Amino acid sequence: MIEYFVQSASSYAGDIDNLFLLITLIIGFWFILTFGILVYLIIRFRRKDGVKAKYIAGEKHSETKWTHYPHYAVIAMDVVIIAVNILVWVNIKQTLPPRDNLVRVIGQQWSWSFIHAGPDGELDTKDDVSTTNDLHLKLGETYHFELQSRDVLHNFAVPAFRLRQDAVPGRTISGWFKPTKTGTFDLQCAEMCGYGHGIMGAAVTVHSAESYDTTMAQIQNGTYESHYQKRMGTKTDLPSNTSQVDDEVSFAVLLASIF
Amino acid sequence: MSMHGPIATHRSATGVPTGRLAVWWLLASEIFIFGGLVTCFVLFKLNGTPGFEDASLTSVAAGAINTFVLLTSSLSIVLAHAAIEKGDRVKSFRYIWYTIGGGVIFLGIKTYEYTGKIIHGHVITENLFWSFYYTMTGLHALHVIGGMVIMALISFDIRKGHNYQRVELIGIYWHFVDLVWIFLFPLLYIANF
Amino acid sequence: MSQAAAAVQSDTHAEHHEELSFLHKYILPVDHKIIAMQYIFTGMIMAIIGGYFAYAFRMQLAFPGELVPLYGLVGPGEYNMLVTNHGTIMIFWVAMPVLIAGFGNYLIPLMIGCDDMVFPRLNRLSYQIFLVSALVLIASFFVRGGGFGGAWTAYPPLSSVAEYSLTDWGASLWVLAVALEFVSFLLGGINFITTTMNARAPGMKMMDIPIAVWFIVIAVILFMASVGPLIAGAVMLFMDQRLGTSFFLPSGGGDPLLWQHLFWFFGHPEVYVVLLPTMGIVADIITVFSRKKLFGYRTVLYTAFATGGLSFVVWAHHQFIAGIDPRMANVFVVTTVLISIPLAEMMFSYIATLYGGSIELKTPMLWALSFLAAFLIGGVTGIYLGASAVDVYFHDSYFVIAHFHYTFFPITIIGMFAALTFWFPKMFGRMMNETLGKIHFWGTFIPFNCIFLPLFFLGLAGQHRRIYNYNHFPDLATQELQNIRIFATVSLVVMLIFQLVFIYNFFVSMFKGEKAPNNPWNANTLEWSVPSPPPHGNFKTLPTVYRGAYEYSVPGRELDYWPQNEPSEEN
Amino acid sequence: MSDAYAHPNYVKIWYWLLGLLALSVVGPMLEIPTLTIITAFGIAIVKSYLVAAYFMHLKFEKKLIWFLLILSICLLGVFFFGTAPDLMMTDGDQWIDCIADKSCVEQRL
Repeated sequence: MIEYFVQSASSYAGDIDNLFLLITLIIGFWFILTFGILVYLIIRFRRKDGVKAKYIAGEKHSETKWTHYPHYAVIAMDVVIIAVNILVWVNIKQTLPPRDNLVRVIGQQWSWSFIHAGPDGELDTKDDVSTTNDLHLKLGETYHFELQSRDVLHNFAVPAFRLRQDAVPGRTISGWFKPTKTGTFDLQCAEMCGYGHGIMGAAVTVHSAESYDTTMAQIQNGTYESHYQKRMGTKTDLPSNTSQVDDEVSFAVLLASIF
Repeated sequence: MSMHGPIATHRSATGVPTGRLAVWWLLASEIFIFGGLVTCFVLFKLNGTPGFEDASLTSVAAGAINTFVLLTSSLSIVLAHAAIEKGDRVKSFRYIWYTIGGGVIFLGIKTYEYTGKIIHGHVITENLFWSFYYTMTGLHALHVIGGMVIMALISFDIRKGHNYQRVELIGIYWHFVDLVWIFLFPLLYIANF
Repeated sequence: MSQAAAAVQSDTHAEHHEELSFLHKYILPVDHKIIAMQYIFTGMIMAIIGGYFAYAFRMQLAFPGELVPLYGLVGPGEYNMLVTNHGTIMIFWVAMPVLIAGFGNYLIPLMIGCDDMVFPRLNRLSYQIFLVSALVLIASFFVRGGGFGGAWTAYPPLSSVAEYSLTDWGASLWVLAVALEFVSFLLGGINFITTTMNARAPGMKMMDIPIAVWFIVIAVILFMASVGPLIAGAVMLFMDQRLGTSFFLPSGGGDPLLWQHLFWFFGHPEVYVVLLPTMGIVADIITVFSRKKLFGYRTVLYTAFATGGLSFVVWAHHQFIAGIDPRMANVFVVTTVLISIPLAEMMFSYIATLYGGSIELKTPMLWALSFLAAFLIGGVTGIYLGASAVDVYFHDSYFVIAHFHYTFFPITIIGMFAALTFWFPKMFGRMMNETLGKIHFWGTFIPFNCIFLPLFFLGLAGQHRRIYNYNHFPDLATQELQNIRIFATVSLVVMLIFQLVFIYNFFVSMFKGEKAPNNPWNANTLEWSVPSPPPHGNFKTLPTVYRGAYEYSVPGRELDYWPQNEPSEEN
Repeated sequence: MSDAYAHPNYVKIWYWLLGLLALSVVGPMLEIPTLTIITAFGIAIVKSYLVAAYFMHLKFEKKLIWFLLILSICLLGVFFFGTAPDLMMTDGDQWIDCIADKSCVEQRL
């Protein structure tokens, strides 16, 4: 269901989407059931002259079973959700699989800096490649990230990767992801970080191996053209003002856009 | 005792008089305020945050004397309560003022301590230990001052012969202030491990 | 107690004191009903401010960069200030004063059958502190640098360092206002609890207390038990801002996460603090309008206890990805998902109450039922966010916004309208206009869904919160998503316009409405046994209670209601 | 509103408290860390029990009040253990002061 709105471009995006779907099925069932009963009862027991309401205290077992049995079913489904959720969570946040590559992500008011580990796969060595607002990744490699913040809280969020992690000043937070689709995706700061929070974006580009190497070479010899700038350049005049928004947006179109 | 205020005030479905029940609830919420601060302090201390070794710079003697002063003032306010229950207004009035005197001595020693620390450069921003030191003792001192003011008001009230039960209420509050100090004393003065 | 107050109140209750001057009756009242009105009206004025803020920033989102009619240009800093203070106002200055302080003050003494709160002057003081806190908050919008813009959660270091937030005094006044507000509700809360514990009418056993009173008291207890650490935290934050300490600054050895824990240790119980009063009010309304005994009074009560207890061990689900220990997250997932159990049981009991009833869809009943329906959506979508792995995707996205507006809007706005329309005859002695009431209901409820249902889909599309203009994020700047934003904004404007109907109805009915009898809805609880509006001192003779609050349609009785204070006939 | 309970001998309690105070001051002088903790906090707990039970008359109070106070302290315990895993993990060494660091100030709008 999430893929319909956002591409899934990392190895664990599917897990999260499936968990989302599972929960949707479970709570959808409960929601429709409960809502249906609510509406049914309201219609069925509307006031009629001469019909007196029943006197039910809801204290006897024969009465309480109507709320208790569904309630046990809720518990059972809760257990399912918890179990599946913990499996997914342990996989994506709690354990770090062996890494192929490393990147340091630094948030500051209001831009992102990325330090790519370079060919040796270690940070703080001579072959590190630093960029601003442009993260370059190689397809299919398991990345570890070291997340830091220079000032306030930021949040390193890439919706296409289903990745979100707060950057907390004073500590380095590690995590991992594995891009599975080439292309350029939005990187957001998803934690309130002050005046410029609304512009604190960056571009994540997932390359095939050759294209990655060319880009890295370009960055190092100075001929690189920022992907983020390019992306922003083409988008600056999208529905930024009302004149661009179709004046005749019909109600049907609006509804259609929702579903 | 004369009946004023709404009838509601004089009901007691729990068996605990309303005033006392309210004071206990107030203290329960105070436990959370001081408890929150103490919890944060302990968390930082156990974490080995730099600066907490400065606990050795606080004067154990001053802290101990202050503990003594507060314990003694607690005794005098509870004696004031015992006296007023026997109807001895004069004695109770005197004991309340002993307690206020204890509060004054406490604040005096506190001021002396603060001055000494600030002269030696241990201001509130020096490190986290001193931030906690001034915040916790400062908040405590505010409670002491508040208690003293209320006590003075009550003392004149009972000399005129009404609201005797309030001696017990302010007493319970004062003991709580004492209790907080009993915990602040080892935290800030003794436990410099 | 001062001589004046003593003189006024020491005489017997049969004689009332109509000679109170305007000043003492309305400006410095000790009467719980007048204080309740003060809270409710202050809350409603703040709701208008909060709604106006919502209008301004929604307009900016729908038409970025355009002048907002009646507001002006919304820049990034202003946008932050608007969302921050919208959240703060709606929770602390609307939900809390109206639902807890307002209706708590009004209902507790009337429903438990006593003449006033146990500490009337403490009650007045807590309102005055509350008023000061509201004024301090409003003042914070006008200081240099503007109002605080660091989100209502005020995470440091953004909130604690002026160089980061760029709102030096705005942030400090915000913290001050919130702290004052907490103190006010602490004092008020002590009053509520002791009143209910000690001042119940003779014969009123624990299980005869109306659910509304029970739930307000449980909410207040939750508030008192959770707010202490945050008051300590607010002191620390204020010192960080003004004295330069570093409780929350890593450079000085502090920790920003500490504030998050302090805040959410309060912040999560706070959700139930505002939820429970509405739940209680709704219980009273649905029993009256379906002429049914509440299904499983004890069960409902115990589920509230369970919810309250559990609410203290779930707070870190707001911080799953905030850099906390991932292993702790598992513990909090379990507790968070478990909290659905008592709430589901409570919901089932409410719905079961309708079974076999004789449902009359008067305006208060419509509000109460719509609360159940809307809160159901809010409740079930909470499961997504309680599951940590899904929260990785949804944290700080519009899904969260949609979820908590589906809880807070029903709680605050729908709950407020339900209670106001239900007790309006008692408060002002006149009936509200039913037709206008229903127009207002549908004009609020339908646009409400149109505002917030689309936001779930924006959240699914990965749209994050608190962004003044999505054009900076190419994936989010598509025309389809923009259409959704415009749709939500237009719905909001429609909803706001329909509130004029309510304001008109409210004030016209207050002065020109049909005179209300003592018990217009044929309800059981004690407040309906006194004249509308109740006189100072409430009861001519203080009542004695003979039975529970929900004895509707008792077999063998001619009337389908049985007031709590009516002696049984067989004696 | 006089409650019918006998007043305990307050002065005797006070002697006990002073004795414990002396112990808690002397204890740390032996410079054994474990003993310091025991004397400092163990005695604080005993002292607070004495004050609460006798001076505050908790011993003669309804069980309700005990319940209230113990519940408060338990909730603080919950807060402590929920928060401890996070605050105990602080690094603190990756911190760069942005206000001092000119390069990121320039980045601002």
